[in-house]
Amino acid sequence: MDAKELIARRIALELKDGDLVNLGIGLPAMVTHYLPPGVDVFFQLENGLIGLAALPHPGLENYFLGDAGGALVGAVPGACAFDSAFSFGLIRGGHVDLTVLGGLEVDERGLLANWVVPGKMVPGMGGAMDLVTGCKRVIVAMIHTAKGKPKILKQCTLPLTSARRISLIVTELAVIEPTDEGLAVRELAPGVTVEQVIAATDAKLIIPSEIPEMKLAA
Amino acid sequence: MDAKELIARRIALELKDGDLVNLGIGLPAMVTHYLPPGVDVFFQLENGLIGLAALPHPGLENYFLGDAGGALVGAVPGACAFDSAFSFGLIRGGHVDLTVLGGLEVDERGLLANWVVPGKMVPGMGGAMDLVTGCKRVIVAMIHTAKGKPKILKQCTLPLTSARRISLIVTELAVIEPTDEGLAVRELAPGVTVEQVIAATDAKLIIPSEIPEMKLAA
Amino acid sequence: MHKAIGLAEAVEMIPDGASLMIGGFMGVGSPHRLIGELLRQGRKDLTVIGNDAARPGVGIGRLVDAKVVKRMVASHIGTNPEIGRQMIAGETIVELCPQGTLAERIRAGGYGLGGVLTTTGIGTVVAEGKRQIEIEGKMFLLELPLTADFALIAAHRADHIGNLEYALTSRNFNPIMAMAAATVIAEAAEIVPVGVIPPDDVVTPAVLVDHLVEREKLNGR
Amino acid sequence: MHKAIGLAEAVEMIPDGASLMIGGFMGVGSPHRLIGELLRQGRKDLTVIGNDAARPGVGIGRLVDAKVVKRMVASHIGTNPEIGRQMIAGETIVELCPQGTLAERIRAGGYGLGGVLTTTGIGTVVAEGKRQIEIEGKMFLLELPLTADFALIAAHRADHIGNLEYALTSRNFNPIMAMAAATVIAEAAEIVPVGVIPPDDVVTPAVLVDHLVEREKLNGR
Repeated sequence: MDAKELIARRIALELKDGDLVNLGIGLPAMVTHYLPPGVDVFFQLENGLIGLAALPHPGLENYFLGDAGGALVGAVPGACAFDSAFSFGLIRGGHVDLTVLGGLEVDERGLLANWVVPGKMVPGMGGAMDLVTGCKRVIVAMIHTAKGKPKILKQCTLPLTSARRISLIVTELAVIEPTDEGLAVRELAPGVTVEQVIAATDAKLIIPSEIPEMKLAA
Repeated sequence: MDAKELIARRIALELKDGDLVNLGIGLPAMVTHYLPPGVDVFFQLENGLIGLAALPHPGLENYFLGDAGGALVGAVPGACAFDSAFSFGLIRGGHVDLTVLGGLEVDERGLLANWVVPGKMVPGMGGAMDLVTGCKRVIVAMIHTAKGKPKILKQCTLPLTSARRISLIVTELAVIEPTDEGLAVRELAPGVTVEQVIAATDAKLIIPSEIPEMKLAA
Repeated sequence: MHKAIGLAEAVEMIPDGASLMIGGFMGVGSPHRLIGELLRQGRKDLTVIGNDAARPGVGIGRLVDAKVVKRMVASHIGTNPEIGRQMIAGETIVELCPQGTLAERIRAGGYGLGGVLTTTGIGTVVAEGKRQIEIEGKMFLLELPLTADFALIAAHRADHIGNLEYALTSRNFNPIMAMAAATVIAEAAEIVPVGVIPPDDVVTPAVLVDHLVEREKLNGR
Repeated sequence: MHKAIGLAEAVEMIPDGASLMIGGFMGVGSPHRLIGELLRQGRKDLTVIGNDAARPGVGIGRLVDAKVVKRMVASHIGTNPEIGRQMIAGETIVELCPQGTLAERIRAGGYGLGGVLTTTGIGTVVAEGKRQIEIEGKMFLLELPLTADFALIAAHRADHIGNLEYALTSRNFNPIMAMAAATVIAEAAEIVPVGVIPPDDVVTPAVLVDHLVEREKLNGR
């Protein structure tokens, strides 16, 4: 199982029946493949839909139905379409139960930076600032390090996405929960030691005496 | 022709083809009967419709279609339904070309009081404050006096509806326009003298040397 | 995602003293069955946020008739002399709010906004005791968001998972209230299978509806 | 109430240097014919308010390709490397705005509100130089309304007087832009007689649409 699949399988367990969920593009979107049986969730597209579905067949696209990346997609029966103001009313009003987003950096306060690398990459924040500030729970899905360098830091060096603390970090090494006291290691990936997590992290970690192995969706 | 009909016939001439118009209940609503030929306007109901129409026949009512007074009404082909936030977005955003409202008092500054008589009548402002503050033009349709007492005063004694100056007052005696300099008499009703208007008014009036007779819709 | 609930059971969730947003405009688009059941169960001391007090015997007016409205936030009560009497007698507290401001305050509550900046009410009694904020040389009144314990809303059609569609002027305050309350209970004139209401016609998405009241029995079926 | 206008004539109303709100999200729901005609007529120095710069060759991206966007207000430009290049080279000014804030700012412009009070952006670079207002113990960022000279919007269906209906995710910014610009020009994939679009399906009422672009000729008809 590759690192991204492991992360997606772990996060899939965080989705509860009936949840309204917003997934970022890339790794976060992989979570849809591992939904446990009996868990029916609504996927929101911030560009104006609840009820995202994959296309059943190429050639059946509709040019009026795209995802936030501009790819043409499908919709489930019972979907609902709306404008951008309503879509972000859902997000900012706390009606979205969970968002899963990628991360460039997370720091000891649980603050996320994921929208800009000044001088290099200026994509814009899109809906990220709204999602991190407004959703009930925010999970960051990311590879633990980038080119060998830790992405979990004492303090973010990149511009923050929000002043709001995220709920959970899931990497291929561990599940880490930001708390009032700092970053607590909650689960370890199969075969990973706590020393490996500490070595790959630049932030102080709270290490409970017993850390369970990461559970994964089938 | 009775006083109210005269007022309604005069105001009907203020409606322009394509206008979005909001009429208050009672005298203002009578304006619909005197629309000049070739003038197609959209009537807004602030409770959520553009395209109000009279019912063609009793017995054809729909319980999901009422006016702002709760009476069941009809709709024209090309009508549009919406929620209360959108309805007042139209009003407050300046998208309504004209509102016609009743008045209790208007003063020399052109300020209107029409929503409450403290201690006696506390109906609430409903949409009146929004309409007077937000519509492009505001016409007050009212009988010139109440039980012989002037309603056009130096200063309103009743609580104001808005700090915004209204556009025009139409009574059974005259058409009066509030201006930076004060209340200017623009037209006199057929057979009415300027002295009669002055006698029935408690505010200072600007009297041009020539005042045309009030035009009326057929 | 089982949302269907009996009418009695739905109303049993609402305690005395609860704050309720109730949809409708002069009774058009009000949740008449839920209102009737509130009365049948004798609920009292209610705070009601709604556009108006309708008329005696109609919509929110039925709650007023029964003297169970302790406090009302509305834009208009003039069509219901009974609430005027209760207000003057000190039995009920009425907070009057311009209709557009009422709509935006409810929306702000549901959209996570800090307030509404409006020119409506400036220079009138509505502005008394409220903050005014100057923005680019113009004064705006700061009106605060509204939320409630429950929203009781009425739809024209609901599907089995709770997507809601409204008809004509019965939409009014219902969709914004569905965003602004901790618990949303909806009744619908008609209930249809999922997929019958096209996505573009759904105004209130199912995720906002906590409980959908079972349909009324008709002709014994 | 004659609103039909030829495509060329519609775009001739728009001067160089105009500010344009342009609907669409990554090109889905953008007014592709109006964008093409802006290019054909060589309009330049435009201020564009829109969600994103799409991709080269797509939607607003075509205006970027032609280097006619002097200033852009958007939430996201990362999918279009060309606007990134123009920004870094100082050829274009880009103002980035969180997507929800962008939507609310446009709505506020069209609804006559003084601004938007939001928590989004607080504690980030977005808050720099902006007023923050404390309301009931919580801080909110004051974001200012947006308006424009023209809104160029795309509908799925229009009727003969200009009522507009949208399909699926092509609705996005179009309806709020139709409220926020001095002149609104709409194109539609399909045009139908009055009455074909039911009142509950009309999202943008005809009164907001100043000009409706004539349909495209198809198979010579």
